[in-house]
Amino acid sequence: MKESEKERDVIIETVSRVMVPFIQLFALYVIIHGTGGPGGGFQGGVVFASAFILYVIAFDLSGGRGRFPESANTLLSSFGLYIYAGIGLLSIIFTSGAIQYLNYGFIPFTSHFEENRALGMDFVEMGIGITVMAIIASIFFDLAHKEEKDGERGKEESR
Amino acid sequence: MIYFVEHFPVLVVVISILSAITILIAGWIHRKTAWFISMATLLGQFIASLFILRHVLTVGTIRYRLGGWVPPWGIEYVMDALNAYILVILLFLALVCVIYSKKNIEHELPQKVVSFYTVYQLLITGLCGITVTGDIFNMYVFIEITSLSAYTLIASRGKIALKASFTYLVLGSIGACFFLLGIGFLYAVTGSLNMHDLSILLPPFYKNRVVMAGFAFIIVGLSIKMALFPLHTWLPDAHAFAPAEISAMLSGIIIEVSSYAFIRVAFSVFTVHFLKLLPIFDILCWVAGVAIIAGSVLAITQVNLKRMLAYSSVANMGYIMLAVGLSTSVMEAPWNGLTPALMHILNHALMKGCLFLAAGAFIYKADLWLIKDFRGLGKRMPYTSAAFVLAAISMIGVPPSVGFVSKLYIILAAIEAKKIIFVAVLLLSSLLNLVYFWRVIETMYMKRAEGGDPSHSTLISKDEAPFWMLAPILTLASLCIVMGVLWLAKIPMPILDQVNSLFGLSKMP
Amino acid sequence: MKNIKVTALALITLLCALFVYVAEDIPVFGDPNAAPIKYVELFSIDADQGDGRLDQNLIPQQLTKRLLERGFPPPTRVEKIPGIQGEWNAFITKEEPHYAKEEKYYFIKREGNHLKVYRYAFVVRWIEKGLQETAVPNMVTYGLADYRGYDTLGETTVIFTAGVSVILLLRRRSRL
Amino acid sequence: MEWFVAKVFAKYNYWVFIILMMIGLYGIIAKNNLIKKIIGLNIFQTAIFLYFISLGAVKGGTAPIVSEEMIQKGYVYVNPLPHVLILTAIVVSVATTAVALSLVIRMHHEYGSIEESDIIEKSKDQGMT
Repeated sequence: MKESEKERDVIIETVSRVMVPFIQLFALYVIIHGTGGPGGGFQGGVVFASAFILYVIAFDLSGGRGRFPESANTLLSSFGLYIYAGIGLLSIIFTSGAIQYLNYGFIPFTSHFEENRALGMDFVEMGIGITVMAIIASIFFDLAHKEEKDGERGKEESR
Repeated sequence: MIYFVEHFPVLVVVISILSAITILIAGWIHRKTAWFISMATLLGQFIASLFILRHVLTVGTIRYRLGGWVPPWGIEYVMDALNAYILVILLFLALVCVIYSKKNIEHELPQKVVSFYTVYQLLITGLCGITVTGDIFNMYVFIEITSLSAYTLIASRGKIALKASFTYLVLGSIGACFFLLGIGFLYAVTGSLNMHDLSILLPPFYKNRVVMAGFAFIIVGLSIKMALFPLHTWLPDAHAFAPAEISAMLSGIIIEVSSYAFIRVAFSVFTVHFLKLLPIFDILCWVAGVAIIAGSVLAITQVNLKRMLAYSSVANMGYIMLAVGLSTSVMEAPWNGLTPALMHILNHALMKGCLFLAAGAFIYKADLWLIKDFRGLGKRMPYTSAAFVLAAISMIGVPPSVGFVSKLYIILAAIEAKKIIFVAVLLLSSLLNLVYFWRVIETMYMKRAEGGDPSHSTLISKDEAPFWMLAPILTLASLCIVMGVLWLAKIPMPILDQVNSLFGLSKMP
Repeated sequence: MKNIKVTALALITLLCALFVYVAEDIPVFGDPNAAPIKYVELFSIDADQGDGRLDQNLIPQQLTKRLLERGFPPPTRVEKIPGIQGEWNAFITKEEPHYAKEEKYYFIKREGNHLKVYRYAFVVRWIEKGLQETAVPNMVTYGLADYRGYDTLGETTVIFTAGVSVILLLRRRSRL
Repeated sequence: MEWFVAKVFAKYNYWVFIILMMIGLYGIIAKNNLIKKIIGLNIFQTAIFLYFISLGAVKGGTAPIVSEEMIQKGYVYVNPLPHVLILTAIVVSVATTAVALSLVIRMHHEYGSIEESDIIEKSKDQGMT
């Protein structure tokens, strides 16, 4: 088996094992903090996916795939886009057609108009984050799937 | 107060996105659902587009502000007669192709049905997005959605299609980047991205070099996307080796929507005054003339039917661009302005759609790619062959087919513009059309089946394509004649007149 | 192979020539009054036509006429910029539910004998009013997700398309 | 010297953008290796991003994040719009690269090579069918 032949490096494995949760936490921070400071859904999503990529590089592909199975991947990548497109649609539905698409202010999350806008944007950023995370991870897994050398090309994707 | 119909332009795009996601999830549960969802969505979209067209013609232009922001601050969707007309054509052909694809995709890509329909639905999303938008950067985003899904769908059959798709990807990305750079140049001068806003801000800057360069980059970028002659190199392979319905969509819709984007940028952003300032459209006429001749001549040299049709598409893009090039100098109704160009966009979609779907049916049934293998096909697949012949004579331009009508209108426009050379070009191209289509028809009907023994020809058993493939082909073939009669009776003309008066191309104030 | 290199170099030379030709008119980067960030000039009219009227916050008729000719919305109100002589802001009305009914749109400035009319870039409103209107302090986020939210829906769709494309092209033995 | 500073140095972003774009274009057209072509494409796209971001620059401008403190001090912000546009364009670029790489991987399985001339050579006889 290729995986047993692969040289195991204790330092890299230990460091990445420690790093992965922190990277994911940081990614969540970037997504949630996207409205208040530097950050946003796309950036956070890519950082989150990079945690999977680090895991795959340090350990092996099948292990990484095991942590993020195909079904969850498909579901999450669709779910993020559902949130985005659905939030936009809600403003038409709640006002029964009087207000345009993507007008978050009229979705009654809270009683305050501007707060609604901000909350709508938060949800949208989260949607983008989820989709981007799932898709970048999925692209990486697919590109890295066949041979070991394909993995190198996959790395470019994580930029 | 917003009419509910005014939500339709955005709903057409959003429902398409939601449907693509739903196909992915539902397909994960059961594979058969993919086709039904795609078909139902496209049917809904098509009906919605008809409502939009009726609303635009009766009530007037729809201006839809996304997120409630008034245009220069936010994104705006503008539906006028031009958009609505293109949207109806696009969704009609998409619907026909998806009906056709039921059997064909099960046959060609049995393992990939779900992701195929997801990407197909995303392709429709991108095309609808390009068509309805009124914001130039938004158009870029949707052009990219269209292109990405088109690259994938072309490559889906593997083998040589991969190479074709890669060439298309590289050229298409360069084209899109040029388009983006052009937007950047316009933005640097005006600080705006809305098309209407740009059109009123630009006039003092018409002599500015940045604006001229921006125009050039946008035009070159879109010319790559629509395969205008010297930039057509990606087209033949991409058309030839894609699945049949994707070939039909590519030839009938994707390059036409790019030419729509060209018309939109040239007339809505830069207006007729800018176009008359420089000899842009004279150059365009000459390029288009060369494209017509070169496309037709190259089509004659092909041995592969789909490649031949692909080169014929190059020639037909030449027709459309020639008609666009003549549009500013022709004012006499009924062939004034953009009428011949828009007419040929519809006609070409019908004819090429029918031809590519028929070619796909030959491949589906008998794996026939080369023209020389078509012996006896007229007896073996009589309905498909008949439809093919109907579309082929329409391409040649036999009255009262659609090809005849649009060629007639372009010739009349060329005569009025006093550019007699293009009349000769069109007549020569009709002759070349006759040559390369006659070769196919002759092989199908006149030559005996292999073996050469006349008694064998009677033994060929009828082996017709399945109903779900035959119905779209026959629909398109009959529309080739029906639309020709309708054009001659001038029934759809009010739409085109409205477009012309919108861009200041008709005599009427 | 050599042919391709020659073609590439020829194309590059051509494009370089075009870019050098354009360089003359490219606005200098970093200018705080450039068209994308501040305003774009529309036209200029004679100052004696309406200078006095502008100081009394009235709109000269010629100004409105010229603006309507060009297809711009008519100004409804003029306001002197406090503390500066000879500069005015003009406002237009707009129909946006829940927001202020009028918006700063034109900028008028006296230069010698002429009144120069500018239009504010749309970013000006984003920068000045974004925080009040959306309750989000990050300009890029509210630009991305609210004012131009539809582009971002397209962007998310693009990345989704790429993901499904890679599945279609590479993944084998999948249920998709 | 005056001319040099006014014409060339004041717009050095523009010249860097042109140089990058030309490097990218050369890579796309002249390189035989498909991966190098993709890298050329990325450089090409990056050049355009550089141009857009330069458009958004304002002398002495700070990051476009509003706060009460900054309003009181009267800060100038850089133009946020190019950032918004380029964030979108970067995503597009990533997506294009992903599709291109997967095409190259498929071609590598199919033809055993990622050199364009090899692939053309090997696919010659397939062109007819």
